[in-house]
Amino acid sequence: MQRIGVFVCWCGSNIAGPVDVERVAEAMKSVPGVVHSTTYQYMCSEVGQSRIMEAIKEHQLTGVVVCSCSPRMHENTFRKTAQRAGLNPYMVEIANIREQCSWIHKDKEVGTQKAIVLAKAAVAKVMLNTPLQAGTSPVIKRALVIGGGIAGIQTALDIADAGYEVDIVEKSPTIGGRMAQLDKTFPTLDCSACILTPKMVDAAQNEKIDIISYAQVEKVSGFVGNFTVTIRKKARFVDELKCTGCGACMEKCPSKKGKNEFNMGLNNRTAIYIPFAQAIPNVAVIDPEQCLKLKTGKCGLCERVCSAGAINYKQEDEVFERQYGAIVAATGFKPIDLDAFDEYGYSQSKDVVTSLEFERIMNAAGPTGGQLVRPSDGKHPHEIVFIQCVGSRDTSGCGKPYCSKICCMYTAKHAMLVRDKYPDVNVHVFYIDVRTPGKNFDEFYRRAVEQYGVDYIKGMVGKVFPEGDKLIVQGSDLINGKQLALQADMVVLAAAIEPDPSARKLATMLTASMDTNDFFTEAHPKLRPVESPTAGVFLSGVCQGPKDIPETVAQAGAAASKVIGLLAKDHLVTNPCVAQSNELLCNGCSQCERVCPYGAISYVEKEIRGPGVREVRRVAQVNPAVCQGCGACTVTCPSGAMDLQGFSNLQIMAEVDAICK
Amino acid sequence: MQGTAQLILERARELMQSGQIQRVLGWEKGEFEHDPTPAFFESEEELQNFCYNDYCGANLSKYLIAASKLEGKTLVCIKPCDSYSLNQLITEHRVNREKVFVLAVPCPGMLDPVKTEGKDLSQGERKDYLLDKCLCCKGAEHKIADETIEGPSLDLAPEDRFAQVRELEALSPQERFDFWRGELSRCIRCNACRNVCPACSCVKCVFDNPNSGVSSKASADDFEENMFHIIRAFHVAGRCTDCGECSRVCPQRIPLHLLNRKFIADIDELYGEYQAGEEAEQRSPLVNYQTTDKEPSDALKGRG
Amino acid sequence: MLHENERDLRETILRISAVDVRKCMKCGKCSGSCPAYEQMEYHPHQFVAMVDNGDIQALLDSDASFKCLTCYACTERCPRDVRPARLVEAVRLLKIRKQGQNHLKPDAIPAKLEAELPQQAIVAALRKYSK
Amino acid sequence: MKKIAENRLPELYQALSAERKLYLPLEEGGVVGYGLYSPEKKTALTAPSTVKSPKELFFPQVEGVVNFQMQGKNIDILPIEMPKEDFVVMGVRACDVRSFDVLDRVFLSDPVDGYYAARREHGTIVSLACDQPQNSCFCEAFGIDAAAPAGDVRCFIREGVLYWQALTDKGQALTDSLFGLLEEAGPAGQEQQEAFTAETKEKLQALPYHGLDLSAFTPDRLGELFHDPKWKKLSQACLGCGSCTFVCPTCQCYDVRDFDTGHGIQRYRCWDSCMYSDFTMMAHGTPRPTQLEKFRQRFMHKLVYFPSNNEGMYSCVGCGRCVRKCPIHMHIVKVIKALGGKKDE
Amino acid sequence: MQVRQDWKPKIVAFCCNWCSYAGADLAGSSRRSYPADVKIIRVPCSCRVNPLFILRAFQRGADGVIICGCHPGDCHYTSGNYYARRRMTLLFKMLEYLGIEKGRTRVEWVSAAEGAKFSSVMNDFVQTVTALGENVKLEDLRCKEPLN
Repeated sequence: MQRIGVFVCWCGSNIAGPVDVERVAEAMKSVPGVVHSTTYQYMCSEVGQSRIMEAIKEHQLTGVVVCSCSPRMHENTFRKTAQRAGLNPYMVEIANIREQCSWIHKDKEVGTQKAIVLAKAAVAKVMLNTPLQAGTSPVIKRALVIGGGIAGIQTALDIADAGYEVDIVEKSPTIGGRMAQLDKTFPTLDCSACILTPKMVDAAQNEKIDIISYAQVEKVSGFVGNFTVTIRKKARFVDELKCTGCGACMEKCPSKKGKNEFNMGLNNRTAIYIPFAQAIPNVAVIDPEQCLKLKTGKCGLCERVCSAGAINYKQEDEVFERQYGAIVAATGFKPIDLDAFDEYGYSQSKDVVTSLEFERIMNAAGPTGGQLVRPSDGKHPHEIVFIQCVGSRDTSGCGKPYCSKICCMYTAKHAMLVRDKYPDVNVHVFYIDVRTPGKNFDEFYRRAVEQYGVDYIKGMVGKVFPEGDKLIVQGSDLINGKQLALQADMVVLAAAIEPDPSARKLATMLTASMDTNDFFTEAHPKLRPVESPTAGVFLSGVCQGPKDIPETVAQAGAAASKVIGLLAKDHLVTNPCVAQSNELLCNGCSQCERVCPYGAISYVEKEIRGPGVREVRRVAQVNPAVCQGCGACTVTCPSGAMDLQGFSNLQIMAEVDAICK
Repeated sequence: MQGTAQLILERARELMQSGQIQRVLGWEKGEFEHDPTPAFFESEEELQNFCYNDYCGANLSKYLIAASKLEGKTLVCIKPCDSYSLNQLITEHRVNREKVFVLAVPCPGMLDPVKTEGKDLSQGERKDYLLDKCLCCKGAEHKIADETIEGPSLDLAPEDRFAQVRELEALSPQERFDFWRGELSRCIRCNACRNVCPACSCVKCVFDNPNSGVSSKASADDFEENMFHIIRAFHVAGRCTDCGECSRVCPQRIPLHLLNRKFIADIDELYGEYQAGEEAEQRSPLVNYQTTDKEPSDALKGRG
Repeated sequence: MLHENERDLRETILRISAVDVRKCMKCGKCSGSCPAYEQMEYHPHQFVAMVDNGDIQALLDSDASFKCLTCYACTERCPRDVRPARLVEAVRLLKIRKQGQNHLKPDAIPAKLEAELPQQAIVAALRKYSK
Repeated sequence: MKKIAENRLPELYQALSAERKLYLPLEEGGVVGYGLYSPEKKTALTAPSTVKSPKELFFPQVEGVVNFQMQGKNIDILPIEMPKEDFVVMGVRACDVRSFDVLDRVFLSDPVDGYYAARREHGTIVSLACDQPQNSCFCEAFGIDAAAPAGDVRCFIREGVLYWQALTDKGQALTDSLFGLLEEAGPAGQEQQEAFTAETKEKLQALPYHGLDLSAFTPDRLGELFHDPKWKKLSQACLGCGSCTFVCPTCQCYDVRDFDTGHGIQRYRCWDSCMYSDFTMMAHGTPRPTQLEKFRQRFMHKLVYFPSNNEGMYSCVGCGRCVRKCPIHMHIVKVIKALGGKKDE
Repeated sequence: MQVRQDWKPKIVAFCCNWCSYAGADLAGSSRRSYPADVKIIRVPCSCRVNPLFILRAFQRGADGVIICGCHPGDCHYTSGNYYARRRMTLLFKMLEYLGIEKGRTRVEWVSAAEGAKFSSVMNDFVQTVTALGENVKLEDLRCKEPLN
């Protein structure tokens, strides 16, 4: 039988003014289960708390109800008070008779009556409370960063800098990501490679960082602090430890028809290749689709020229497991496919390129050696038209409904760079809106217009079609009320960006949620923007939403700091108010698993023993370290097997009963 | 029907002989034509009592929960409408697909012994004697099958299964209240609706569990009658395949399916057409959401 | 504030066309795509804006709606699924539904006939320009 | 013997219900059940059967036993008054009349069930002979004469006339209270009765279950029947619902439950079914863990245990309700035939 | 029906801990009053509210039940209120179908900053329920206060 003590706080005159606290305390004395009921001016004060502690000891209380301010204010205070007196902290309930009563009801009789009802409801609940223990779970002090672009690199560097080990899993043969492909960066126009490659080198040289390139995450199990991840490292057919990156193999390789991914397929590469000069790891990789030796068994030239003896045609995929305390998704983006936008002639003319292709064309290490020439005939262009919002802000179903955010700025950058290097080239930009919210962004855009004479045209292009060796760009100029038909030598499309397709699969493995555009969702859009709702999973870079480099780096650092905060703990203290499955009642139907936003529920085949029962059943298990206690599962469960500790079905119904009495 | 039964039987015998299946779940001959009983047949000898006739309306899929725990495979005779329930049970992991050999059997519409009692069936149309659930037949297609027995199917344009729901919705609140009070007050809480329901597969029902806080063995008053049926319908909402067994077995002939169909109609209207059991591994609308879902206040707008 | 008559006309156009003009983000792609741009007094994007503004009478007074080729390029290309061609069509319908307002009268056909004009075009034109 | 024209029955109902409550078969929602008479109700006196038996009028499905009133920390015990209202049940068929013999053996033997006893005392049973037995009927197997039911008053209807004959003092008292409404039937009544009996007998003999043999169910074969392997097959399709139990006129098991009203406790009893998973649930579990044991219990009780303790009286009256209502058509007749056949082997 | 002159409705308000309960606190601290007939039960999230609780409240004598949660998109648990929205929509429509007055149940989204909204929602709800009068369609007579 429970022995409940009720402590009614005056809160000075805050409560005692509009509520007759003595009458409340008196009324509670006749409630079954209540063995002690008293009042005090300030329950939360030192003296008030010690009165509670004394009463717990003197009356051997098993539960405490404090009638006071909102539990959001002092629930923790009184829980600690109870704990100091040797009572389980979860045997405390608060009746909110200030915010919900004394502060809103002026009539003393009304306020007093309501306070009594609220106190009775709290007693009814605490009668059914059970002592709860906050559990702990150990934290493995190692982080995994998935994706080796600038987001992943920055996150890894920051985590390593704090002294924790971190692995980067990158699916391509080198880290660097999209930023490595860029020529210059806005709004400062510093060279992308110049600022990125030192970071890549830092990451490679940092002994806390292990770069696992040409690899993919295959499976994730476990939970915050204790993930087990299966990683598949694809066969490179080159021994990473032996290869010196000298490039002799590339010179001799007879198969030269592979599309150069780094240059967006604008030129070709050999079957054995190093993606680019500053690749990290600077190790060759054989493309098995192109390699004659692997395809036909005949060739082996690279093996012969490799003085390090690094070539190994028999290499196989390597699959291994590692343990991590935290996982960061930094899977980045890609430009969308332009199949649905054929009006822009992308498939009809080589001289219609995407902005990312244009980056490569402008880049000194690119396919044209940095010379601005038309891909079709290598001629110098005189008229270039840029088209913005290609597939962005598109709700017709062909493109993406969101703004890709970076296009306005990089288009201004491209326009400016062209005009700067080739003043003879006329540059036109079709835009819907120019969006430049960012430090020095609008100044940058205005500079393109005012200083560099870029022709910004408010309107969209309806179609682009080749005519002779020119491209006709037909679009509207809304400001001048004209339909234009420009003759252009090149057209550059600011294609929308979308999350990398690998993210969807990863989200499933991580039980991390995604929005309808396949961007990872945050735990809270404002307050927890770098955490996924799944505990222990963090978000870095464009995988969470479109952003530019400074934003990405900032978010990468923020994600790192969240990871560091997690790894700094030896144990995680878990909230004991979590869901619990009664295995005797569980049907194993998986409905609860489907609504759990945290992936806290898993299923096991288990021998169930109960009165008259002994059989193997599929039953739900809640991982208390992962569950956040929302209770979505409890309502989904028709048999009532799933219940929430601290807010159990019976507790809530007891409150309902007490209130409605 | 005779022919179909023969085809089923032959196939079942073959599969049993070849050891591919351990037992057959079908219907056993009764005393009369109209009273076959669902039964497991463990041997060829037992199969002599197998029958498949016009009165095999019972949905066998729920028995597979028990059969999943037995050694070896069970061949089950599944009519088109039963196949939805089976898919749903597989989705919910209540039936182990590996343990089941689904023999899809054709259904010409099943007869209601109450309607045929004392009648000369050669008089009137077959439609007049069909089980109510067959009048809203979901079609001749099986949604799950390992093997299909061909045979005659129901040649009847199905009635609009929501017509009665709409009729009720058109009444005034007091008329609706009176209608349901009249119907539910006949409930004797025999639990036949619950126990036959393939979606009501809980190892222990909340209403049987003294620790649930809501258990009750008999409906002591109007409230408990309402409570039982509202909660039962809610618990199967999004999972109910509209197999119609609840109303078929109700000894008091309470149109319980009209509760389930209300949920189905609302789900279809608010969250998009959804047929539970259409295929395995579907996500029920109650464990799903769209950020653009209608607000309750908007969904409830309209007549008082 | 729109005049009552203007509001009615606007509602009529919106009802006939079933177009949500508020979806337009004023990018101009419709007019950028329009092959009849030069012939039309008002261009597709203006149809959207003018309907939104309730400026229907001007559209009705203009022959722009008859210059539209109904090629649906605007509708096809619109990134916001606004379907300007349906507005043009709605304006046209509103015009020709009025008594005696047929744009193409049967009597006028013989004069317009050319040897190479396919029969179908005449039928189509009658359908499009007349009640 | 008295008589009244069938078309004057409303007058009879009015008269019967004037002084006391009258229960008789009513039709509601397409089904027939015993209900409280009032003129606007749709009576169905001649319906062949009711879904539930008249048992519930003497042993209701839910019945308060005692109340506890809580005031603060005080608890008051408020006993529930015994039923003391007179009532008449009309239209009870022979099988259902017999069911009261069975129930009496349970509830009126020591310790006497006060609630049941009070209702028996205050209730008068007016029976009605069968003229249209159903295919599912088999009362004959229990020696019941469908044409001549027992009860306080016995009625039969033939050629548009209801004949009324008091069989007990209570019945006579009721008859006397209807002074003026009933006419003397005279010797014609006797003739009509004989004709009626002959007709019914003929119909009974044509029933499919005519000649159902119960001779295998004897106390000495308890062990043999209990261990019969056929139970497994018979029970395997059973859904474990209570429809057979709740329509049965002789099932008498109940559960006692407490309901917390928020102001106290209402203790009540309600029908229970041995088919239910929580029947006789105890701390260690249930003594009949699977449906096989539960199923067997129901039929062994009706056919073996009860007669063993009650001079051979079966606790089944052959009303056929379970035969009609079992969702899976597994019922007592199938059980009797399956197990009863054994003695010849 | 016995109508008491001084009849006041009993209202149960389920409030999620993160938004609506905080909104109620704000209503309190900004002294925005609402009738004392409203009594709040704190739940972690609107998705914790089981239809059983709502029926239970009516059984025990409540005349109206209101569920308050975070605005869609703002759920502390990301998706809880979306599930609650579907469940409650369907449940309320079912109650309406059974002839229960639909004004007795309501869902409102109240953020932690909307103290004023909390108070006005409660005022409005109490008014609506008061106009509907006592809940008789879903009452359990056994739970009525003993009249002695």
